[in-house]
This record gives sequence, C-alpha cells and structure tokens, in this order.
Amino acid sequence: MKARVAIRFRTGVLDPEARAIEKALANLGFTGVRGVSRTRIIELELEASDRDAAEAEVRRMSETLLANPVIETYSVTIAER
Amino acid sequence: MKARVAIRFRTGVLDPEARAIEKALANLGFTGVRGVSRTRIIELELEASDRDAAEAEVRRMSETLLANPVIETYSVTIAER
Amino acid sequence: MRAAVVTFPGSNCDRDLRVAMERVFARPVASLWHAETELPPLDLIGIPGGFSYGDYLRCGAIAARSPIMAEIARLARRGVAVLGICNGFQILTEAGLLPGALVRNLRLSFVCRPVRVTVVTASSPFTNAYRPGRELLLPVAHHDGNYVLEAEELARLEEEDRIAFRYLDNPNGSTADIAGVLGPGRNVLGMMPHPERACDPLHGGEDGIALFRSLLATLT
Amino acid sequence: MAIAEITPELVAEHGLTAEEYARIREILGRPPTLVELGIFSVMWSEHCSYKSSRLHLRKFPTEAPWVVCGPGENAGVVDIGDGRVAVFKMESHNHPSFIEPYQGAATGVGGILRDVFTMGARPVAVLDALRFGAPEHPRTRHLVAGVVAGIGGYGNCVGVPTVGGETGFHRAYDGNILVNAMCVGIAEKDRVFYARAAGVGNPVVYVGARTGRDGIHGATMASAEFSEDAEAKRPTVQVGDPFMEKLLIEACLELMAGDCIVAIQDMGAAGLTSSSFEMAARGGTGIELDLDAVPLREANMSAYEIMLSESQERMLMVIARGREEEARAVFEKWELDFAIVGRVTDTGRMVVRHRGEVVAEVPVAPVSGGSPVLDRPYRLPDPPVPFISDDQTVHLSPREVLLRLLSCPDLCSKRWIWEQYDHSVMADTVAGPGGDAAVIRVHGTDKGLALTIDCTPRYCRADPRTGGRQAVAEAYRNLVAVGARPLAITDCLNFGNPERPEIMGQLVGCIEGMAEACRALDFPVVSGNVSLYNETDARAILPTPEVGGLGLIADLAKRTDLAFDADGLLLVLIGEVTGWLGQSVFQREILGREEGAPPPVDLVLEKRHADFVTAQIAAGRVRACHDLSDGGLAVAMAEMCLASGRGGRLSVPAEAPSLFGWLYGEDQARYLLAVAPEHLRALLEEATAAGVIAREVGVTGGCALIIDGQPPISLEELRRCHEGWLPAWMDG
Ligand SMILES: Nc1ncnc2c1ncn2[C@@H]1O[C@H](COP(=O)(O)OP(=O)(O)O)[C@@H](O)[C@H]1O
Ligand SMILES: [Mg+2]
Repeated sequence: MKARVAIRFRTGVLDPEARAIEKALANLGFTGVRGVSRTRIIELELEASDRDAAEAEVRRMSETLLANPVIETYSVTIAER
Repeated sequence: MKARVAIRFRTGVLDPEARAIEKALANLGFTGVRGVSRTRIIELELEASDRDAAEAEVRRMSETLLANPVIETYSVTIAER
Repeated sequence: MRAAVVTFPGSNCDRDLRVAMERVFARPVASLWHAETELPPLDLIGIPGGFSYGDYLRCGAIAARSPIMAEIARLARRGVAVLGICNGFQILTEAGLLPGALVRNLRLSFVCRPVRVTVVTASSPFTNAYRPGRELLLPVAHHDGNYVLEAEELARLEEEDRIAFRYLDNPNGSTADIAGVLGPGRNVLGMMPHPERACDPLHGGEDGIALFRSLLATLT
Repeated sequence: MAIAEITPELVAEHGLTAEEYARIREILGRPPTLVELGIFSVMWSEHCSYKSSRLHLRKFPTEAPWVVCGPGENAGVVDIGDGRVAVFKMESHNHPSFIEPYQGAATGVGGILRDVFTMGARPVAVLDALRFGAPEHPRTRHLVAGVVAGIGGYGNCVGVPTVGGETGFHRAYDGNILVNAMCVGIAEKDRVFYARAAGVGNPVVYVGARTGRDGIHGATMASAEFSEDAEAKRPTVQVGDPFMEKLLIEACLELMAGDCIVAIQDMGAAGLTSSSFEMAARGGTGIELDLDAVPLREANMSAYEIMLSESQERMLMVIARGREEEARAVFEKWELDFAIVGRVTDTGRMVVRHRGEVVAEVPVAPVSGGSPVLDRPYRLPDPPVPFISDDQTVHLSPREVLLRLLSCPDLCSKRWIWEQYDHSVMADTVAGPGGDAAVIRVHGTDKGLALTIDCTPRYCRADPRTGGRQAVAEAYRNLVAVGARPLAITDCLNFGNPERPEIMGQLVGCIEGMAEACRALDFPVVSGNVSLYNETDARAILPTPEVGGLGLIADLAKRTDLAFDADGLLLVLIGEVTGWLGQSVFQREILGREEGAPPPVDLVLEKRHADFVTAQIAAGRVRACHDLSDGGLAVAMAEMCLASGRGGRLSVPAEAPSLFGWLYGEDQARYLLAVAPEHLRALLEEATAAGVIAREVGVTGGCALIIDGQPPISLEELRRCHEGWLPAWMDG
C-alpha cells in the first residue's frame, strides 16, 4: 500500500526558509507574493492488511520519527494500489 | 490566487535522505517499508488576473528559484480561492 | 569521575570533546559506540557535535531514536550528567530530554565564529565554577541552532532558572537569545556553542575550561 | 563479445580523434566494443591522461630529501618528522560547479578528501581557491552562494576544517568559474597506502555508495569546451553524500590500522574504469571485473553505465586473500556496502564481465599509460613593456584610494565566505582563515602545518613565466610569514583550450616559471591537477595556476601572525621598492586599466628575504609579520591594523619613487614586520650584513591608520570598508 505523510510547521513556529523564499521572490521581481509556506511530503510503500491498518502504522511512524510534535504537525493519506 | 508547487528529485538522482529515513524506520521496527521518496511543497498566494496567468507566473518562479532544474522536477497547481 | 563520549555515525566532534575532557579531568574518557546498549557505570555522558546520520530528516532526529539514547535517557532520569553540544543539543531535544527544538538559522547559512555568551545560572553541575553574568567567548559552528520553544515553556525555563547561557550577539535567531538550557533535573545540559573548542590557548581560548572543571568538582 | 557498430560519429561523440581511434584498433587488433570505446574515451580524455600537459609537467622539480612520494600517486607525501607525513593534493571541480554550484563544489571537496584518505592519512584541513565572474554578471551571485554553501555543506558534515583559500572575481570567469579544493592529511610514515594492485588471486573489493547513473561522461565533459548548450549536459552532475564519506573515512582508516589492504584507490573521475585501470597499471598486473557484483542504485544499468558512472563516495581495494571477512566486518560496522567485484590476475589485461558475457577485454598498459603524449604548438606572448604611471593622473587622495582598494571585490574581506565553513572542528586550528597562511597543529604535538593557496592570474596573463614564478613565490612568502619552513607544493593548473597556441603558451610559460621558482626555493611539486578547456565560446579564463603550499612550524610557540600585539612597535619593510604599478590592483581599480608588465620576480631575492625573515622570527624579534601582495604596502598595513584592532602610522619617505607607487605598488619579495624598538638595531644590522634592504616605515598604536600627511582613517571606517562589500553585494 502507498502512503503519504505531509509534515508542516505548527502555526506560530516561524519558518525562516519560507520567509527567505518570499524575500527572494520579491527581489527577483515577483511582487505581490504572500503567505509562502512549506510542507514536506514523505511517500512510502508498506505492507498492510487494509487501509485502516496502514493508516495506523503510518501514524505511528510519523509520531515516533517522521514529525517532531514540538514544532510540526502531520497528516497521513493512504492511496491504495 | 493560491498556488502550490511540488518539487521532487529527477529519477536517478541520489537522495541519501530518503534512504536514511527508510533505514531508520527499519531500525525502529517498521519492517517492510520500501520506496521512500520525498517531495517539497511550496504554497503561496499571488495576484493574477486568471488561472493561466497565475500558472505561468508560478512556473517562472519555479524555474528561476524554487526548483533546481538540474536535479529536480516540479509541478504547479493553482487552487482558486 | 567516570566519563564517556558517544559516537554516532556522523558524529565529528567526539574526539575533540574527549580530548578536552581528558585534559581537564586528567584521566581517560571512554568512547561509547552508538550500537552499545549496556553502558558501564558513568557519572557523565557527552553527546558530541557533528552530523549524526547526516542530519537527514531533521538534525539529531535519527540519533535520538537509537537504542543507546533510550539507555541514556534512563541514566539521565537517575541523575547521571548528560552534556549535549551542538548536534548533541539537537539530539537531546529530539529525544525529549530537553524542551524546544532547533531549526535552521535565521539567516539560513551555516555560521562558524566565536560568539559572546553570558553565564545565566551558576547553579548546575556544568556551570558552578562560573560567576553568573560572566561573559565568555565560545565558538559556534552550526546550521540549525535557532532554538524555538513555546511561550509557556520559556516562562517555565526562566522561572526554574534553567537557562544556562545566553548569546550577547545572537548568531542564529534563537528565542530569548538562549544558547544553552538545563533539563528539569539540572543534570542535562544542551548548548550550541562548543566549550570543547575553548580549552586551549592555541585554539579557541580557554573560556570553556570552567565548564569541565565544574563537572569535575561536582561529580567526583 | 557484442560488437556494437562503432561509427565515426560515435567515436567523435566520445571525444576521440580519428588517429586515436586508429590507435585503439591497433591495440585491440579489432574494433572496440561500446564499453571499450567508453573506457578509452575516459582514460584518454584530457582529464585522465594529461595528454596536452604531460610533456611540460616533467619540467617540475619533484624531489627533496623530505619528499616521500611525489606526483603519480593519489596525493603527494612529505616527511614532517616524528615518524609522520603530510599527504596533500589540490583538484579542480570547475565545470560541474558552473552547471550545479552546490553539488559541483560539494563533490569537489568529497573527491579531494578521498584522494587523501585513500593514502592512509586522516584529512585535517581543506582549502579552496575560487574564481568567479564579474560581480555585475547576472549569474555570479547565484554561483557564489551555491559554491560556498556546497563547500561548507560537504566539509562541515565530514568534520574536516576548511581553513583557508582564495577568492577572486574577474569577467574572464563569467562563463567558467574555477572551484579548486585542496586537502591535507596526516599519516604515520610507515603506514602510507598506495594504489598498486598486487598478488594474483587477491580479491578486488568495492566499498561505499551504490553505483547510479551519476555523471556518466563527466570526465569527457571536463575536457570539452563549453558552449551555450551546456544546459543539455545537466543530467551528468553528481550528487554527493558527505555522511557516507564520513563513514568511508572512518571505516577505511579503521581497516588501514591492520594489514589486510594491499592496494586502495578512490573512484574519482571515470569511476570504476579509472580506479581499476590505475591500480592494475601501477602494479603491472591485470584485473578481472564482474559487474554483476557491483552494488547498484538503479536496476537495469548497462555495463557501459556501470564502468563509466561517477557516483560519489566509492572506493576500490585489493584485499589480501583470506582476509575478506575481516574487511567486511569493518565496513558492515559502518553500515557500508561491501562487495567482491573481481580479482587480480597476472595477464596484464582488464577483463570485464557482465551478465555472462565478456563486455571488454583490453591490455592495461596501453590504455593507462599509452594515451598519446601531445606536443601541442605554443606561442608565448610578447614580453609586455613596463607601465609608467604618473601620480598627477590620479584624482583621489591616498586615503580614498586605500578605502576603495580595501572594499574592492578582490581585496575585501572574505569573512562572509569562511564563516560558512567550520574552520575550528578537530580543535587543532591554530590560525584559521584571515591570515597569510592557515596553521593546523599536528594533533598531540607542538608542531604545526602552515597552508596557503596563491595565484595572481592577471600577472600570468600579462607574462606567464613571471606569473608562474610569482604564484610559487607568494605561496612561499605566506608560509614564511607565519614562521613556517616551506616544504612542498601541490598545484591546480586552470587554463583554456590547449589546442590554441596562445593558450598552450600560457600553460607552458606558467609551468616553466613555476618550475624555476620551485627549483630556486627548494620547494618541489609533489602533486597536482590540470584543468583545461576552461572557455566558453572561445573566451578563455585568465591563466590560473593555483599553488597550494605546505610548510612546517617546528614549535608553535614561535609562530607569527599579522596582528601586532602592542602599541609602539616599529614597522620594518623588508625588500626593494620600485613602486611597480603595472598589473597592480591599484592600476585596475583606480586607473581602470589592466596593462603593462607584472612586477618581476627575482628568485634570489625571494630566497634571501625569506631566509632573513625566518631567522628574525627564530631569533624572537618579530612580533607580527605579513607578506606584501595585492595592493602593496598600504593594504598590507591596513590588514595588519584590522587583524590587531590597533592603528599605526605609515611614513612616506622623501626618496619614495612616487606616492602611489610607494603605497600601492606590488614589488615582490617583500614583508612588513613589527619589531620592538629594542630589537630594531640588531635587525637592521643583520639585514645589512645579509644584503637585505630593510627600513623602518612606521609605528603601531592608536585607533586609526595614518598615512603621513593624510587625515587618519579610523579602524571602524577601515573595517566597514573591508567587511562591508561582500555581504552587501550578496544581499543584493
Ligand atoms: N574561499 C575562501 N575560503 C577560505 N578562506 C578564504 C577564502 N578566500 C579567502 N580566504 C582567506 O582570506 C584571507 C585573505 O585572502 P588573500 O587576500 O587571498 O590572502 P593572501 O593575499 O595573503 O594570499 C586568507 O586568510 C584566506 O585564507
Ligand atoms: Mg598573504
């Protein structure tokens, strides 16, 4: 089964890279760009009996390793195939 | 208008980080995880007269700044709102 | 004083830390390979700087979840002193032994330079040989030293006097200029500056020596 | 054996000439297979075979009693006493860095580190020489940012300090930047490893990263002139993994502590091909390779791709038979791939098998050492006439000139760059970037290695021979200035297309000049690298023979640096002053001209002055020392003031040839010393006795730099000018 974890900074945590992108875009003449935010996606394949089992497993992966709950939130999507 | 750029490595480009994640998951007991891959998502808001104009603009941003065309490919989605 | 320094794949300040400790402690310091899970009796564990596991995913994330860290966490709860420097600090926050997290420097680039820091609290086994308020010159060398934590956590750290060091010229954007913090039991210290690179008049000055002297005096 | 159709187009695409192809057919006695064609193409590329330069490189002196191993191995080796050796080399990664600055520069550092630890040395320092296009060029800023981040990203992660280098800007590099990296390591003298395959039946072992389709044909790319379609060559960039490199260093050094390695060689340009051929050629043996055993990153790679891949962080070793498991255990501990991919034979032939077929079978010697040695026609430029300047044409005050020079791209502080490099990891950096030479303590001793990289390309263009001499002389001076005894150099010769006689003339002239200086100064060449075809659409770079010098400081307590540690010290200028402004930074930045002859390099004077300064340092009379180079006396003085946080006064003697010549002329063989007043007499007397021109030119103290007759320049203003330009421009 294929799964996809989307990880982003919690609101309130300043993302210096997003700010830098915004600034760099402005310097390059792309004016009027606002609200830049970044999300990291990790896709993986796993063996699981069904979607729910897969989702539970990927949630555990996210909580134990993939995301840092102090600064990040995550969401999981399972794409059967 | 809101836009979303998804950036990933071209096929064949070494992604040591993805491999490290796969290995770390295995060490943590998540066996059977394969094919880990990563995508960076950048979301932003811009002013544009219509979807096509927005898309063209975001493509230019991607080519000049957001993606590294030598080793990455990108795709753009415009979500009107 | 029974001290050891952990080596993870990708650690690169392990030797430096051991050399500095041995110089001040005047006795051998053990090396612990990350795969070891049964540790000898110890008074002090050093987690060195470097790029453990390439710092892939997040700095310190993979090392923090390695088996040896579970053991170190257990020892830390029992009062063993744990000193995490640079990547070691990142590992300790990722392992939940210290609050907050370390993210990319505000200016985004790696920064290597001597910085001025002040000693905020002298009440810890790491800092009791310093006078509070003393200004030190210590090298930093990191890409992800921007310490972030929530307002309540910050208030708690301040209330419990757990901020060990503050930058005078903040090189990375850290919240409240924090350069080093203590764990709740005051026996765990994480700091971005490198005291082990400041124990030698020929290299980096000598302002880091008192940190190791504090440990020597307290732990033996 | 599958015989692909080898068309003339295919041969040309592989960068081989018709004559070379005829030679290949003669060697094989038949047409080559595609794999064989690929092998010849990379092995006979300029990059691997040095075919245009080999004839002239022989002119370098390469021996001295302290040289343990000169050119020909992965890196040069010199004795530093106490049973230890320093192992060092410099290499270019110019083309890849232009295409993808971060990865190109990063993998350049990775490659040079491997050249050094391959020989059993622990890398202890990296230096980098960078040449970018004009700051106004639209790509320059992006290239600077990427290259600097890439060098830092790799070196910092591996944990080897980057302690020095050079950075210059000139429009001649707009389309071809230079990224040269130098690495220095330390080994036990009796535990140096060489790359000579030996012992029939011994297994050939592959360790490190898996093989992917990275940089296939990188070696031929590095030998071909760029054109506007460089973009199309993009997929050939390699991506580095410094974490893997760190593991490789530790694993290799751990295994090298034992005795099961017979030979070891990193897989650099042309990957498995060049590493296997070089090991076999040096050992006079043959090798059988089984490509099915090579760890692959991607499925379905062809034999051609596997042989030519330039995936990074890979090594090839010959292990003593029966010791395979011992070696495997070490690599498994470090979680690295380990595979037996072949064995050593006595046939003198390379036999490559893939999927049950022999895909290549070629004699080793003619491929490895048999590439054509070319005697390309060359033309030396006419000797330039000296430039005569007239102070009246300058409408700026000496003070304004100084501030201009200190903030120009070439002379401004490069702090913005080197603060992104970890220069203090390993805790043995005694002097990091910012001085004449970096100083690294030999771990656990009171000795130090002094390291520098130098070249003045504008001198080389005006007069290659003088430029070649000057590059070596400046490196020598920079080592002497920190109290070191210069031992040897490595070099990286960056030039344009050698098929053009005037470019070939630059190469030959520079080599001959360097060789003369090396001989006169007893400063041999022990390793190096040549990078040709640095041109885009027939516009060549400035001839840039970078010289990496290494010296030894016997007692670190006796080293010097450029900071004066007290007020009231007397400044003594060593060397002759003619006020030479031809090809000076002053001429370019203030007069807007780049012309005339560069300052002559008198090697006898260089040696005499260096010996004198060395003796004065040894006698404990020198409180600060700086060599004079770009920008001359006033710039050197300003740099000393900035380094010490103290001001000083610089006098302009009545007999000065011209005011600007005195202050900004670039006469060679000069040093500026700070001396306590009580030592002045002895120093001057010894100078006279030694036939050295030495004169008092100023005094330290205060918080401003004062040039006689000019309003003072505060240290803050000096600092603002010196430190301001680069960060402001990068913020752009
Ligand atoms: N790319 C770089 N990397 C590291 N250090 C650099 C770099 N460029 C310049 N430096 C440092 O800046 C200082 C000044 O450089 P330079 O003017 O070339 O010195 P010099 O004229 O004495 O050779 C030196 O200490 C040098 O090591
Ligand atoms: Mg110099």
